[in-house]
Amino acid sequence: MRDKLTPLEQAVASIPSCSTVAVGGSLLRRQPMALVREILRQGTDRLSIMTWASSLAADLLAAGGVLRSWEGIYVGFWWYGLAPNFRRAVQWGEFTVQDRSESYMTARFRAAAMGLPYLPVAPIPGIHSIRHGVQEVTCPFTGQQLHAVPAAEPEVTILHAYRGDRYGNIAWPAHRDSDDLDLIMASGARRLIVSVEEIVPHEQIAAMPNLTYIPHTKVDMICQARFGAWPGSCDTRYDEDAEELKRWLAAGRDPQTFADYLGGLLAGGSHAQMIEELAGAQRLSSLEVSER
Amino acid sequence: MRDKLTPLEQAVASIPSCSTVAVGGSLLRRQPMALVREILRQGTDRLSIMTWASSLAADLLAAGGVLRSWEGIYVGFWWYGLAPNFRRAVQWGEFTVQDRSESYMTARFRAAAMGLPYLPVAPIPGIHSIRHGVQEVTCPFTGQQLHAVPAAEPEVTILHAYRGDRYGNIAWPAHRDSDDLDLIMASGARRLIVSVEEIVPHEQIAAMPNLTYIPHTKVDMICQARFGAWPGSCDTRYDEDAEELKRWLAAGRDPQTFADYLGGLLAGGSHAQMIEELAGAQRLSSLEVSER
Amino acid sequence: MSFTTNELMAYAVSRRLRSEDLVFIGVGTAGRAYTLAVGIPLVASRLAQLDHAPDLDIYLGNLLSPDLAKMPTQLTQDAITRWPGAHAPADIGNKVDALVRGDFTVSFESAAQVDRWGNLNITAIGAAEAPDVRLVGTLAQAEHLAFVERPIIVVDLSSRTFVEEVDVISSFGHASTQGSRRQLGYSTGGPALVVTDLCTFDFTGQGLMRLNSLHPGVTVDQVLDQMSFEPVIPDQVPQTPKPNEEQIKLIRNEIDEGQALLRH
Amino acid sequence: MSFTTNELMAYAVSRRLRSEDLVFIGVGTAGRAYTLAVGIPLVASRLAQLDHAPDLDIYLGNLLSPDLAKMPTQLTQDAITRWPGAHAPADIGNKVDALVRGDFTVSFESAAQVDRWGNLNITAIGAAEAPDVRLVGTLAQAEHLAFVERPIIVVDLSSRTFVEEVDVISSFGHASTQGSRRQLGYSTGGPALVVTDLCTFDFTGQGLMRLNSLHPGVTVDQVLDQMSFEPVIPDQVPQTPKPNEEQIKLIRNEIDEGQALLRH
Repeated sequence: MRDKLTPLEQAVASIPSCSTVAVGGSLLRRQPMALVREILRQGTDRLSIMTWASSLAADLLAAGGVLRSWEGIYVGFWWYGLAPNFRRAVQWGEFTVQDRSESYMTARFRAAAMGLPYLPVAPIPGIHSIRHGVQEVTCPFTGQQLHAVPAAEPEVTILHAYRGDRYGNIAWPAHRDSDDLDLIMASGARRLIVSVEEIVPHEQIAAMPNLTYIPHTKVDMICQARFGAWPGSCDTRYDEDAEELKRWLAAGRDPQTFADYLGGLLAGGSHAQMIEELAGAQRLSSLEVSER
Repeated sequence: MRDKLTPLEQAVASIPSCSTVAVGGSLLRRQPMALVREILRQGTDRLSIMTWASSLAADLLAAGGVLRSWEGIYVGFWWYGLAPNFRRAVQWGEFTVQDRSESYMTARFRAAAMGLPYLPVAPIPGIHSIRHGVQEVTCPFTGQQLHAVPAAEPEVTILHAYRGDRYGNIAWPAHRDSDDLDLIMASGARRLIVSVEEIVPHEQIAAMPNLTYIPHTKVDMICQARFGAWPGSCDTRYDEDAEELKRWLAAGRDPQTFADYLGGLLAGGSHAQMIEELAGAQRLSSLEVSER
Repeated sequence: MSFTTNELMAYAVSRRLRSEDLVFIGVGTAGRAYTLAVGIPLVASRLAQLDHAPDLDIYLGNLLSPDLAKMPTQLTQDAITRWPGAHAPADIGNKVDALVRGDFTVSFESAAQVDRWGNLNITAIGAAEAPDVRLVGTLAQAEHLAFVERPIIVVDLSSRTFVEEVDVISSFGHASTQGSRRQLGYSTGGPALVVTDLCTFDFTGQGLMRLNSLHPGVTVDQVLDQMSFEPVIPDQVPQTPKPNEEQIKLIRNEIDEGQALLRH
Repeated sequence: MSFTTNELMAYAVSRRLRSEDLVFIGVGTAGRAYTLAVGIPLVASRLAQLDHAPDLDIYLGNLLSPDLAKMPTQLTQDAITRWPGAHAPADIGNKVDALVRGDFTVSFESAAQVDRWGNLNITAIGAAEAPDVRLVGTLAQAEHLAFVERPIIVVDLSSRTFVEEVDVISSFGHASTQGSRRQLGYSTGGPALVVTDLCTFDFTGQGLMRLNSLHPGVTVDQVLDQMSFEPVIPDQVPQTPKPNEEQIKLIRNEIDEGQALLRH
């Protein structure tokens, strides 16, 4: 095991412009927002992103104008409505969109995790989202016609997680919300950057190895980022920040207003400093929940 | 949720002769021995079995003369040597053998779990075990040549597990030995019978839903069978019974001697009675280990 | 005893639910959309459990059999995380497999557009690329309409929603200009029922939307006023069955005591 | 300082291990087979960690990075269950994926038969159907020889084991009568090293087993006496490097204090 603890800024600096980045989390939960904000600070540009159900991450990257394409199953704000910046950017044709339904998107990441160039999927004929790079294949045993999707091959995968050791072993709590694809995204990642709420001693990980869902062998860099999913939630740690989301959505009605809002978000200069200021203003403690 | 708690005898009576049965567990751990012994008591015959790394289960079914075929990655007694009855039966040509390597066998069960008729696998050319029903397929994206295996379609799947509620929700301890394929076998099962060490109230399951690895929706019958993997082990519950395994192996040197040994094993008339007798003789308590 | 339209809708759904069903409920958006996507399905499922389908099973998000007797009054992230339930697999791939294998018998669907064949659009209004309005994407709705036995669409009737032909087919109904379900290779499924605030629809053998029942006091003309196409209208259109007093009390006093589910 | 053959074998292996390696170790059978399949690989890996490869990683059974400083003296099921480690995925499919993706750089192999090309047989002696001796099957050894960068075979030299041609090819070496690795479509890998109780072998560019070193005091003739085929023998065969005093002490006093690993 090697020490992979890396400052957030250095980890993000390793993501080249023009690369394809898989972005973890689902809906408002565990979006890697500290990493995404740092991408915007550093001006990494022309990214192609792949997501499961995205919200804040896709919307902020769209607002920053750094997207070349998006592929995924959903971008929206769940309870809170549509994703204002993402929606506008798509309507203005600022980047290309590859819609995928859940089984096809899962198969893309599973193929990568299984070391295969493609996976067959049970076909869903006649829908819009199969127009993007789906091939027909035939089962050699039954003759059944199936669809095939290629393995997802993002150059970089970014996830936010609960806790990990400095070697990059990432563990979940025994009770959690598992409605996402982070595990499979990690398994198939080529280069994996994970931010975590907390760095814990290796002994704590080693005492319960079944809770490690991402092994250090898959992780290239692990970064500490307390409240790294803010203003989204990190289940068992904190709920989403409803007040901040409403500010976000209100600002999102107009591009210039959101640009100002985004400027404010990125001010501070670093994630650590931003969280320190918010914590100082007591804005974060009310969001915290206790682990079971 | 329906009540699926079923007497072991009734569950085994639902397994027809001539059927294909997937048998869970790996090496000496969590082999469904209570179910297997009851199969022999009831005289269910001409079974085709599919296993991961099997030991006691495959050896006992071979000794009972009820096998038509075996497909799997391994049959042996791990630390303790080869499987005497299985080995002799294969040498005598009593049933057919389909050797599989781990990736091909995994793909068979995964295809079933994913609802697909086949899965591609990274090819391992030139080896003996790919002679059995492997087809060539081409990746429609890269042109890469791959192998394909058909989905596993056992009529019945039998597993032994730690604990479950009467609806059939099967949970593992948070710390366990996970070196097996039970989870995937269960996901792809058509008809699933699970014996468990302990029936617990649903509330206990519901408090930690992430620990349920087999949901009640996949389970047809759940049976209570304390020491149901004996003389094998059930990790976090009890170790393998080394003394008994040595008796088994000694008896296995000669078919008639083993027939007598097997008769003794099946005497008692039921699993519950057998375990009661063994427990009365204090033979089981020394094997017990504590859950972490 | 009087009842609200939401209560009638929930009852109309619950009557279609059976004890052996495994029902998928998604995690919809806010306000009225939440009532349609989550509130009515949850109330209907719980009512079915208490009324005639005791073993009915629900899958919500990635949680199987959440305890509906302990339904959180507000679905914050933490309330969802802590909701007791039978099973929450390690990742969502497991649920996707269950869907594709055909384990689910009922699912609930919302959409911005529904057409006469039951095609659904949650992707975009206008062209899919550079559309007039970008919506959310696809999710697993396409899988629902492909692999679930009896998907139920729950939407309010409106001529903007009930359109001649959806702009983008996110999820395939009974037919499209490309052909019928069978011609395209579907073997089963397709939307079974549409429950709206004015009436319910089912589909003909040819896959055309057909008026199935009118809510009390609603006329056929009122329905047609709120649609951009004309559904099949039988000679006799029955009234949507009304919940009885006991069922209404169950909804108000036990199932949705905090009015979180049918508020909007 | 004197050393045992097992210690020499473990040292010979450890010299080939690098700090960046991810090493797969199986869960072999009893007695001598255990020493060869588990004992020597574990001692070699730990020695490499302590000597020159501090970051070396091990995967044993379904446990990543078991803490070798807390090695159980007896590997009962419960000792394995409780062995602290970095990661134990939910099922073994995860390990299979890692294998096929090429994540492992070193693996250890035992076999009943090894031939001049490094083909391995753990399936059966004689015909595969109705054989003279049925062995254990296949396990993941076929995947090791297909996808691992540098598989290391650890077996005792014996003419029954080192045969002209294996009866059953459980795992593919560098060639067979069907053709070479490249002709069959393998892109990389194949056995890198064979460590025995008398000598070590590597393989030529053509994939033929070649004598690589002789253990102290062993002659070429003694080696040939224990083989049913003649390996490639270079003009100069070096002696297998001996462990130094510090390394021997590490093995005896720290790594295998209880003599559980190199007992047989």
